[in-house]
Amino acid sequence: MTAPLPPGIQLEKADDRIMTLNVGPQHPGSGHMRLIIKVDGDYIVSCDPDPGYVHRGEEKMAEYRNYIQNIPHLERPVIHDSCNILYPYCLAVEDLLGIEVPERAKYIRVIASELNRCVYTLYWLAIYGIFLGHSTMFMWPAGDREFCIDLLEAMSGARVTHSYFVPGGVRNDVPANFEERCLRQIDYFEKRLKQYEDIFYQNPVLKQRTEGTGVLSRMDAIRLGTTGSVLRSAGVDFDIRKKEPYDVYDNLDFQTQVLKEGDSYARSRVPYLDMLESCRIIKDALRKMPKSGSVRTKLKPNPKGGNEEAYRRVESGRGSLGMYVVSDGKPEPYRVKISVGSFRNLICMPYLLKGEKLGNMPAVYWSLNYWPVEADR
Amino acid sequence: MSSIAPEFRLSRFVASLTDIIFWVVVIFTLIGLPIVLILLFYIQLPVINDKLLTPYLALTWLADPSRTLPIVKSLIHTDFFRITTFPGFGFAALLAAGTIFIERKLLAKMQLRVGPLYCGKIEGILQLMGDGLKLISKEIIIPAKADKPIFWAAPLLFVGTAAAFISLIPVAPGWVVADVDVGLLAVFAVIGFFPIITLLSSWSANSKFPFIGGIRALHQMVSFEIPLILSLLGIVILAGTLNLTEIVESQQHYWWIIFMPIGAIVFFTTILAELERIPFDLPEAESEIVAGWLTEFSGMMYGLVQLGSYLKLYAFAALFTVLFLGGWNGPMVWPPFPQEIITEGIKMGPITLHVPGLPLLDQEMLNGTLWFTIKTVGVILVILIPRGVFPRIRIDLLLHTGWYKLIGLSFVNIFIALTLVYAGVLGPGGLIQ
Amino acid sequence: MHRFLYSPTGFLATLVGEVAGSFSPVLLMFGFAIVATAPALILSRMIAPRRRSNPVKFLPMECGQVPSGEGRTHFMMQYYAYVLMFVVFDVMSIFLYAWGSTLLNLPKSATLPIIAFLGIMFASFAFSLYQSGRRNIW
Amino acid sequence: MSNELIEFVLVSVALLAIGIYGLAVKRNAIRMLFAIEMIVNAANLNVVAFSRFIPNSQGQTLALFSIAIAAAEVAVGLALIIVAYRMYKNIDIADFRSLKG
Amino acid sequence: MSSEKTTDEKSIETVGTKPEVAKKEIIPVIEPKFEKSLAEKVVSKFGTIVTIGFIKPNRIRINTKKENILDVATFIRDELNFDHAESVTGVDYPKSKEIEVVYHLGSYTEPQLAKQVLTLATRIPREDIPNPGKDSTRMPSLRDVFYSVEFHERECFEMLGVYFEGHPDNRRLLLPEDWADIPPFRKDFNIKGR
Amino acid sequence: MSSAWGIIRALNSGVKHLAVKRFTLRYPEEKLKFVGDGFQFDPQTGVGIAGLKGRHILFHDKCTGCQLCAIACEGIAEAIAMVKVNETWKHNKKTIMPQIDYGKCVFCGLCVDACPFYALYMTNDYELSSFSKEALIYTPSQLAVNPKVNQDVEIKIDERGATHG
Amino acid sequence: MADAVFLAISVLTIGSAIASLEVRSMIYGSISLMVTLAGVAGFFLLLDAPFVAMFQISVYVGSIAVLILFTVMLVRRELLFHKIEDPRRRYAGIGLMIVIMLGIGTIIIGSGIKSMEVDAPSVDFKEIGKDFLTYYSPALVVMGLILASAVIGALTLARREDVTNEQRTD
Repeated sequence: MTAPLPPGIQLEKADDRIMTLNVGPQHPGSGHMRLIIKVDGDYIVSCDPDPGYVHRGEEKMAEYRNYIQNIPHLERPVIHDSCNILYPYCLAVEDLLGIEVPERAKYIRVIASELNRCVYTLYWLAIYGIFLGHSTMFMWPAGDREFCIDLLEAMSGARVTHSYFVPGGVRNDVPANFEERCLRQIDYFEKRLKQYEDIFYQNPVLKQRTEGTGVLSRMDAIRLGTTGSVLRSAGVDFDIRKKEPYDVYDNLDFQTQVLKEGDSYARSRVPYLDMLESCRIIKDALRKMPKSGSVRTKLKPNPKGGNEEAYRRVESGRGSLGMYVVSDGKPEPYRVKISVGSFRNLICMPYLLKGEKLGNMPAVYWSLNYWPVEADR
Repeated sequence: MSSIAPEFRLSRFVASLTDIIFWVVVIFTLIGLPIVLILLFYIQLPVINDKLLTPYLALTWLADPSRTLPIVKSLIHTDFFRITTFPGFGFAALLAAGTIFIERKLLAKMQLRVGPLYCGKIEGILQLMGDGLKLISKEIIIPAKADKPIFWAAPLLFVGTAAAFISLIPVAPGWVVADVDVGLLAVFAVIGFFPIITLLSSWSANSKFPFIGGIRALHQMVSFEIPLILSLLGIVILAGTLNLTEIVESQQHYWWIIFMPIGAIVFFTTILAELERIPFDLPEAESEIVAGWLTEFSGMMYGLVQLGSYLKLYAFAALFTVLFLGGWNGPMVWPPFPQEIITEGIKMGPITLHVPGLPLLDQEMLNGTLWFTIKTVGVILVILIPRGVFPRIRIDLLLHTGWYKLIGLSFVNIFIALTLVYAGVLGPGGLIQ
Repeated sequence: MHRFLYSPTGFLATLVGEVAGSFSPVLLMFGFAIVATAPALILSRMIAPRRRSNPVKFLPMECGQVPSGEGRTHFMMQYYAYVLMFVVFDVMSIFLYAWGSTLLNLPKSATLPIIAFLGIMFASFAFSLYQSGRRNIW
Repeated sequence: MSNELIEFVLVSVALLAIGIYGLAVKRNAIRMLFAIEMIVNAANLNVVAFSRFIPNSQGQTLALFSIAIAAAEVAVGLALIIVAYRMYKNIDIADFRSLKG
Repeated sequence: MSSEKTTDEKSIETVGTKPEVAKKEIIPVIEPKFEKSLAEKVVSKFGTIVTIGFIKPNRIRINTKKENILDVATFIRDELNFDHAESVTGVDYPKSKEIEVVYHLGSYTEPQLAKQVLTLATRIPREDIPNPGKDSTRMPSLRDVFYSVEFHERECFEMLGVYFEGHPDNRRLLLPEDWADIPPFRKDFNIKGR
Repeated sequence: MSSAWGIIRALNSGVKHLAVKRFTLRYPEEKLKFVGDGFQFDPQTGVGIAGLKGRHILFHDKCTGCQLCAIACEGIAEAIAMVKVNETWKHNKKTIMPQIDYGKCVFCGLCVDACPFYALYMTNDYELSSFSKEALIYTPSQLAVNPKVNQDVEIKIDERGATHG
Repeated sequence: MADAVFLAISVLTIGSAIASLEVRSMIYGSISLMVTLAGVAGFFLLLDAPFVAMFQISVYVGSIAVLILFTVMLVRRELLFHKIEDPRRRYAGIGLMIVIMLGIGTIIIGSGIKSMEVDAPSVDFKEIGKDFLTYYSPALVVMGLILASAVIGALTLARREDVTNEQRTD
């Protein structure tokens, strides 16, 4: 499995032409990670990702805390997508503890997780904009993100780290006039999203720059085990919300966004289309949500899981996010494994960057929808 | 903690300031004054009202306010004034500073934010001054293995070259620092220095990212210099001269942009590339190569490079105005100086004050400056807007644009000019004249 | 043409000749800009703190890692051909100025040699663009 | 014009002599290129100086041709040096002796 | 919806998965048909080499020995069309001196299998004083079968000290270069203050 | 040609936004309005009441010193410590009450969930910055003070764009 | 005064010409060469040939110096400071230089051009364009051919098709 190099570009050899560049960790073009890049002139000969700068051992920490106390710190890897990273944990723990979730809570969960997907994707898009030198595309999503953050804050009481989902439902009910406010803001937000087309997605400079770069073919996407927008931009129709619907996703009306090209442009466009789809889901969920009812199943203090294991996955902003929880009958989980999309997409990086031009490095790197903190856990 | 960042002490700061002032005074009195006195013997002194303006006479006249104006007028018409203040460095630096403020505010508006706000009470108008103070008080760090002479000289040379470029721009009739017969060629010669300075500074830092940035800058500037040169050939053909003042004077009735929009577009694109502005800011692409050739510059060195690049921005915008938008040409909107003040003096009730030396500046010049400034600021605005609209381009696409599209378009422009000449539309004996 | 009322460079022009005199303000402006901005550097050097406690501070930028290898290496981009081309076509384009500035005074027959010149240059331009466009050989 | 022709000619002679010295002594290919440039410039200076003192334009024309050809020569020369450097990893003229064939 | 099913249908078989913990009460379950057919395919091919851990809706667990894991994985990839690994997990069982390595396999190509996650688990010996890469805690790498496990196995190696034989790139991934302690995800590595 | 059209569209879009209202909130002068008075919890239904998770407020007349909040916090941030108070309450035999270190608190609100006596709520006050670490530790008497907040800016959406205030 | 300017430029030119050959660092040598060429341009200005002077600056300083600098940076660093010179050869070279200077200098000073001094107005640069396209038009075409062959030759030489199986010998 090696990516082809353009003809005439040398592989590593005893030659002066090869220059080693450390991209990161203190680099405006990398997150909290390092890419060791070898360039021959303008072409990247090899790329070796070196993550781990923000590794904090969440999985180990989870073994020392009970099922409820795990909630605030398990969302730390992706504080911009904190609802979605708690979602599989809650589902898995509900499996282990045998709890049923009230119907209204399911809808609230869906709304919160879709809003959070927008929050994450806009943050990601903002950084994608500034990576490509488009400062307006940095400011607009960062500003429009506030719509979703305000809604989430009205729901959960916190702007970023919500700690909103718990096994058995959600922490609190939505406020009184939430639905009309949500509808109004989401309508405007959708309008704003459509304005990104002109200045960013249909911008010929951007298209020239990203189309045809870092192409991941369908077969490679499957073999490399990619997920999320990387997979769907390569033409594989796989969305866990459709394929393995959790909570109430099977009742809702939405489509999976799939593009065929597999290049940086398609990879950057799929999350954007997903955001538009999220708006649809939120509106639909608001319509179908039961108007009243309980939102949380009461748990015993220190609930104990059975002697079994559960693996549940959801579709987060970066793709499939799985939680593998092993219980041994104690209040604390025996082992928690977080299988994150970022880490699964990391494997593409050396493959895609090999043979690319140095100028494409940020475009390809960030289009992989990679969140360093999440990948390190 | 104190070894890393000792607290700011006002007393120490004041002491250092007084130290500096003391040494400046000492050095000036010991070295500067003798030089000034010696120079006074050799400088040809102006003649005002049939009297040679000796320093003594100047001092006596300064005491009499009605006589200061001739001195000021004579000073205004010296080359020293031209170089330092009006068409030269001061004017350009003022416009450059304005450009920085306008850029930040305009970009902020386009991005739905506020921009500088607090510094200077009114919409952050003193932000630039604050930034300058900050840069001056920052430590200058030079990498260990850097080539120190080149590294120190590069920012200064950059500013100097930009200033030399400015000296060639005519602002108003007769108001140009250097009125050169082959002005346009001189412009090309001056532009040719920028890639060298960039390359040398990037080389001298002994760091990888500046080196890559410098090489990119070299490729970019070099590739866009040919379309830049070729796109102006049409104007030279039609105007029949290389002197920038004469080119402006040839546009009294119509601007060259009317006949050569293609040339204007090509020239504008090359301006963006030569200035390293988005979408062509590859040498400073921060997500790929940290800050390109500016990576190792810190403190005031960075400030000087920024000053140089904004001076360069002004110079290119002014060149665009001069070549395509008719320079200072425009309807006379400046009110004429009231004639009776010159002949009869200013009447203030019973007293009539006779002021010799009025008008200080003639109406043509003020009107020309007004038009020139308006047009230049307009061009600067147009140069600033792409920064909010376009992402950065890639280097191979950039070179492709430069070598394939822009050179082709500039040849199209040349052929348009030739057609206009040979079809008898323009030129000697043409239809429009 | 407006003459200067009083100008040291006008005085220079009588000494070094009209042409060199008209160019001298360019040099003077160059010098003045350096003289006017150098105090900023000197002042900064005097005011700003200078601490040499940590030698790591003076390492070249390498994204937080200890620099590996030389900063000035044998580094060649795949676009070296464009620099070579620039040298030749820069000459060509300035040659065209000698023609363009006098075009209005030239006889019509003078177009022929310039067409021949341009034709040759176009041919070589096309060839060199083809060559430099082949990235794999650079 | 207050300078005399002889002064310019003497400067050009000095440049020529330095160029010849460089060609004779230096073995570094790039330095030899520098020396060649100096000789060419000495010739240009001479030509332009004479054309100024016999007032006609042909000397300047010749100088323009000469500069253009020098540019072409430098392009080819540097390309040659790069090829030689690639083959021998050196730019010392003495090492290029095996360049035949 | 999902919690409903899992509470009702729990597996009877927990063969060899958790030896040190007592079994809970047995709930009668209806095994899902499709999942069962998949599991039966594996069992019919390999017989006693493999054991079925459990069969739940959308989840199958297959336990095997480390000597046979390459064959089983190849069979699962070729015959059952599971084409990628979602994660590689190591679970440390210090009481039985074993480390369980769990592969979660999924499929993108087969629409039927989209919701299935096949859990392939194996147990390898564990040493009290670990010496990652040089002791008996090793197993064959599945990188040639599922390319996507490359980074996951690297992580598993550094976090649990499981050496994967045949992996081309057994280097550090997440931990700092100067990490000299025991692999941190083992149970005998304790967080400070806990 | 299409690329030229795209460039014009992008420029047009950029220039049009010069007329769109700014979204920025000028923070110290304007403060965003929140829903409700803060996050509260109803132990009987086991469900919280929506609100901002800001600084806590402790009702001394309800706190029994049961330490449940401290136990809940133990695995999360270890921000809550039980300290002696000089007050005497009938229901608080041990005369201990929570003291919260906001240098550690993550504002998850699980302590509020843990309190079965309606004694600990969260308020809309989020401006807690101080110059020293010690000032971030809020004693029970400091926690009892009801914060004064004037937050009155809301998102307004109209034809010329959305804006804060 | 004019002599002072002339003297300054000639000292600058000749001094930097010597420096460009003798400075250890090749980068500084290139910069000195740039100064030499700019000094020659200054002479052209003194000779009332602004077109040639500007051509000199924009071609020599603007492009040739850039190319030289760039090529110098491509060559490995230790080679740039590496200087093997035969001292005897060096003295012979200096001797040759002095002989040429003195010999040609005496010849020139002895010849009649010392008396040549002219007050005629300088030639307008537009004459050059006319020359190019009328009398020297065949030369212009040949010039084009030379430039074309130069760019083709340089591009053909500098590419590196055959370099893949090259190994470093030292």
